[in-house]
This record gives sequence, C-alpha cells and structure tokens, in this order.
Amino acid sequence: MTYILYIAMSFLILGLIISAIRFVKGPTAGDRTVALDTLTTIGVAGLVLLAYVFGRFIYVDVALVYAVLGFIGVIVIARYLEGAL
Amino acid sequence: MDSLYKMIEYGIYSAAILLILVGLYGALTKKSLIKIVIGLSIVDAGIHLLLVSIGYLKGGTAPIFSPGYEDKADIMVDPIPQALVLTAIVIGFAVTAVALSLVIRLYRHHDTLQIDDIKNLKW
Amino acid sequence: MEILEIIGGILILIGSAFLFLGALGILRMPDVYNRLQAGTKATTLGAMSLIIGVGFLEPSWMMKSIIIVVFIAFSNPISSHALARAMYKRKRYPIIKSEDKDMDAYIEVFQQEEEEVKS
Amino acid sequence: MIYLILFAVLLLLMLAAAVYATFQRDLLYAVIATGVISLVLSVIFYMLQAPDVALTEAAIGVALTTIIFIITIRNTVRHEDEHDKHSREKKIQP
Repeated sequence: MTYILYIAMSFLILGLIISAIRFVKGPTAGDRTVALDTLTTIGVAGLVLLAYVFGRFIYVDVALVYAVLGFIGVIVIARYLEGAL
Repeated sequence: MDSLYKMIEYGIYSAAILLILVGLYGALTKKSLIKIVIGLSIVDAGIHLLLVSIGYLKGGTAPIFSPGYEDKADIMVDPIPQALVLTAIVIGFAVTAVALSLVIRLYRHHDTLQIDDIKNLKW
Repeated sequence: MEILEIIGGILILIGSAFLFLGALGILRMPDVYNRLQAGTKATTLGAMSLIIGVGFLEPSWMMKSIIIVVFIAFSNPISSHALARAMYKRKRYPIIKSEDKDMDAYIEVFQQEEEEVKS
Repeated sequence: MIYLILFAVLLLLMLAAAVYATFQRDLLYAVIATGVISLVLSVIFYMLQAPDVALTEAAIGVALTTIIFIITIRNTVRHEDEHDKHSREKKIQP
C-alpha cells in the first residue's frame, strides 16, 4: 500500500512540474490558462491523496472548497479574453 | 531523517524571506501601478507563509477536535498564528481591492499608469 | 489484504497515471485546442478515479468523495468550454495537417477567415 | 521522503511563479502567475497542518483576487509599458 502511494505521489509531482513548464513556455494566453486549469485539477486530486496520508476526515473539506471555487478564475480569464466581461 | 526535516524547515523560512524580497523588489523598482499592487500581494503571501511556519510542530496535526482526536492536544500545532493569518488574508484582500480602485481612478484622471507621468498630486 | 484495498489501489494508480498523461499532453500537443483536449478531459478522468479510489480505501469517506466527484464533473467542462469559446472568438484557428479529403473544405474556410482578419 | 520532495518542489514552484510575475511585461500573464502563487501556497498551508488557512487562501486567493485584478486590467491597460492614450479601444489583439 505504501509503494502505491509513493508511485501516485511521484506521478502527481511530475504532472505539477510539466504543467509549470507549459505555463512558462506557452506562447498565447490560452495556453497559460489551460496550464492553470490543469494545475487546479491536479491540486484537487493531490489534496484528497494527502488527506488519506494524514488520515483525518476533516481535511477533505478543503478539497471540496477547492473543487467548487477553483474554476471561477479560469472562467473570468476566458470571459476577458472573449471580450465580453 | 532528522537532518532532512531540519533542512526543509530552513527551506520554508528561506523561501518565505525570498518571497518577501522578490515582492519588495517588484514594488520598489517597477513603473506600472498594477505591477506595484502585484508586488504588494506577493509580500503578503510571504508574510503569511512565515507566520504559519513559525507555529508548525514536527509530526503535529491540525488544532481541530474531531472524533478520535479528543485527547491528542499535546501533538497539535499552535493555533494562534493560524488564526492571525486567517484574519490577515481577508484584510489583505480588502487592501488590494482598495488599491486597485485607486488605480482605476488614477487611470481615468491621467490616462496613463506610469508613475513617472503622474506628477501633479492635486485633484 | 482486503478486496476493497486492492480495488482502491488500482483506482489510485489509474488516476495518477491519467493525471500525469494529461499533463504530458499539454506539453506535447501543437495548438491550443489539442492542449485543451488533453489537459481537461484526461485530468478529469484521472481526478475522478483517484478520489473514488481514496473513497474505497476508507469506506466512511465515500459520501464526501462522491460529492467532490460530482462537483468536478460539473465544473471542469464549464471552464474548458468557456476557454475554447474564447479562443474561437479571438480567431485562433486550429492547425490542420491531414491528408483527408473531407478536411479540405474546412481548411479553405479557415484560410478565408484568416485572410479576412488580416485585411 | 517523497513528502519532503513534494515540499521542495512546491516551494521552488512558488518562487518561480513569483519571479515570473515580477519580471513579465504582460500584466495578464502576471495576474495568472499570481493565481498560481495562491494555488501552490494553499497546498503548502495544507501540508503545514493548517487546513482552515488553506481553505481561506483557496477561496480568496484563487477566485476573488484574480477577479478584481482582471476587472482592473479590463478598465485600464493590458501591457506594462503602454503610454498610448487611445489604447482602450484596441486592447484585445486578435
């Protein structure tokens, strides 16, 4: 069980680093916003996994709030790029 | 293993101080007003990280009493800096909002955001 | 080792692999629509699978895991749709490299619209 | 061990985002980088056993701060060194 958690967490770390590379490289604003969206989704999954590692039920609430509110920033940036804010 | 924990503790402190220095550099040397506000918000983030990391206890858990944790008060981290930071985040958001509204007023009056071009302080 | 732990471990491995592949997709794909495809759909499946896997490992957390999965299933398509629509409204057309005959009509339409934008 | 590697990667990511937000000329990209700083900082608070602070940072830093910065950029200019007086019409380039 411990090795499964190690493998999953190393995959998440690699995903974070690769998304950050696309965030720095991305030629347009859309690429950077896609990188932000991917970072948010990886963050929600990582928070739930860390809640299992710490072993407390109350920590899952943070991931819930993150999943509910994390996409509002992406939507606002998209509406601004569309020119309709 | 113990030295690794010590390393990561110094790593948090140095990262918080570097964050404060980067934000201060941006707020002091940039010419655009929005960039100055961004630098101030980075300074805020560094101060919050420094305060929370002061109250951290190695191997501790969150200071919340839930089923199964009624008698674990000796391994809980310090709740006072967390409460302070919780208030400071909200106040920092309000300060940022007021600063940005002032930026919008200045832009409508002067038609520029460069602080070199905004010379007359008289409205 | 119980049967629930085996199911949960397999789901966590699948989920983390999909999250990593989605992040690799936004690095490797050529234009913004392909990046959106990889970075939103694959990571949505990965996050759902991983959270349900954690719910299998701790059966008393299952209800809240399902709530998080439902919120992800609502919020991720909304953000990706808004972003794709914004990119289309800004006249960023996809890169088309295909030998297919049916794609030629689309290529002509895109080229005409790009020339209209430039002129 | 993997916990400490995650900690180091998060701290380096946050510092890189701060430097990027300071030295980027385009203000929209700097604002998105500020959102990345808040997002990573929330995970760091979570790993420092402060879930209530992480919850507040996720709600305010990721959503509300981005919204007010975007509204400001929409009402002023997008680029940092822009002196043009009529830039409000041609703000969004295709």
